[in-house]
Amino acid sequence: MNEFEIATEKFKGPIELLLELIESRKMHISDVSLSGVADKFLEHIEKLDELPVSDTANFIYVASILLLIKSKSLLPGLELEPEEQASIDDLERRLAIFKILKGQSSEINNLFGSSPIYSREESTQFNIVFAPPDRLEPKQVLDVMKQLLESMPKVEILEKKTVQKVISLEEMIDRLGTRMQSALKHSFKSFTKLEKEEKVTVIITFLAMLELVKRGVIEVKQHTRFDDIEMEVTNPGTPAYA
Amino acid sequence: MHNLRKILEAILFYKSEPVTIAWLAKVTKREGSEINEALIELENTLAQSDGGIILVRTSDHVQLGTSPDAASTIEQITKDELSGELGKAGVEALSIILYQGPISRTKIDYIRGVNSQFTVRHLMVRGLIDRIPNPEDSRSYLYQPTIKLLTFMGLAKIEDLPDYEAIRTKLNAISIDNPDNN
Amino acid sequence: MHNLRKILEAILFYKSEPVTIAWLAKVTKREGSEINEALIELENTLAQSDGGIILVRTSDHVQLGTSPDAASTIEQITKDELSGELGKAGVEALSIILYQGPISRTKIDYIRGVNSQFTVRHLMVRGLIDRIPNPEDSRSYLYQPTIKLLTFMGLAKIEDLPDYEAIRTKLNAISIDNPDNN
Repeated sequence: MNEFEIATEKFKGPIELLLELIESRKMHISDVSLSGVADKFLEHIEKLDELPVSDTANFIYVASILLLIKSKSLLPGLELEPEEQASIDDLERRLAIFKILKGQSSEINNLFGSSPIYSREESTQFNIVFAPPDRLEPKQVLDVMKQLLESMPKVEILEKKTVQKVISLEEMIDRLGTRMQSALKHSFKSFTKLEKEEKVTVIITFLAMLELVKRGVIEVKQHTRFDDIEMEVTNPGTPAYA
Repeated sequence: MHNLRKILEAILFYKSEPVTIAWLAKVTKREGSEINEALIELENTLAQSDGGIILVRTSDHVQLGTSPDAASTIEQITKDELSGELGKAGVEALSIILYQGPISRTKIDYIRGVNSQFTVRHLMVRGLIDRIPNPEDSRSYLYQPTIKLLTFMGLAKIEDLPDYEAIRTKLNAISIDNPDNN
Repeated sequence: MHNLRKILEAILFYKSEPVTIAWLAKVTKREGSEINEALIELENTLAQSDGGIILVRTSDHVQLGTSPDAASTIEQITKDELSGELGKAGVEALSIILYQGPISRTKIDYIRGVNSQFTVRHLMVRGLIDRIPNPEDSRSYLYQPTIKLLTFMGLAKIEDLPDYEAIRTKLNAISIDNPDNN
């Protein structure tokens, strides 16, 4: 993906991507379908190397909600905070809105330019009278020009601001796996603390953990609902996952 | 009253660009409400005579244009060209602005899940949308379709969009319990 | 037949100059006699609706025009257009043209972030700018300040504008990466 493509938004946004994943499975928007496509969604993010910073945040945000949904389905003991539930509802609502509007897009595209209403042709004959405003000072023109230059959007097109990908998913799975081998028990909180508490890291850590749970490499325990989540290697003899 | 309808038609013919109701009120020295009434009258007269000229309206602008029925003929004699494709992002943003406008960029971003700064700016530069101050937040704007956009789509008014009311009702039903997403 | 009346009205509305019956026959692929009949029909419809638009005929040319009843209002509008302030849009477009002219409208639009079609036209009508053919695109124009404007502003030459070189360099650096491709 080159810079120009980023600038012109040729990639799919997180909502669109998510909707497509759900629809490709012929499912409705629900916790179940969202949980089901979480892995695919995260896989897709992994492939996006260079995104504008602002959009990365959007992807990560959606990813974090998917993780919530998925963890809820994997860890039945996990009770969601009201805000967490609200953000899940919100995501479902965004998907529903996007689905409706996206559905209209093709109609709009078809209408555009198909049988336009024309304004009157611009006359080539100008009856020109020199009619200046009361005053126009060079200084005024300069100020306006400076302001215009100032308000030009700071071109993200040219700056190759990409996410500093805090840590890649694969790396994290590796590291988690290795760590599980050396220390039998590891709490999620302490683990993420070790890895610098950046939001992205926490999410990706969590994701990686769930991935490992899925693959049966580790087992996750949460004693009470506000407790740390404990991770344990199910089979200490298993070589580090690579 | 009839006379005002006549004067307005002449002015709109003469100006041949979108003008505001407020401007029409000023140049005719009438009230905005009178202008609105006379414009409805004009709209009806034009519809009745089923001629080649129609009235195109947005919430605040009005203009005369050719009937979409004549589009293929005019296309042969015009040098104007519809500039360029809209692109995927452009269509998406337009769809949101058409069915949900006037709408803030924050909300467009929220629905699309991506930053729409460049897309929105590009649509503005092409004159397909314009912006008005956001009554709820003086630092931001609300974006809405222009007459130019409607005319490109062959629509005399926004309500002529396919399924306009149905879609708006559906969308309102979804966002109704969602106060904090603007 | 009715349909031809409609098409002719649209064509005449669109064209801002008188056209011949023969030309109308050619673009509608009809006989001159049919055109004549439809024009009579159009004339009647316009008279019936008693609106602001009338059909004006000379021996072999035909054109739409505004009703004499609106003449004084339109005259006033024309006068108003030529006096008064330029408005924010006008000053912005003019500043860009002063510093960067000859410049295409696309680039003016791009720098301002909004469409300047009507603003630029207004500046031309007031004699503040004029246009030359765009050497890179025969369908478009480049806009530049008029000598009269420079004199009015007390500038002997364009380079006397404050920070002329510095601003120009900055403006030159702004390139429009195929904005229609979005």
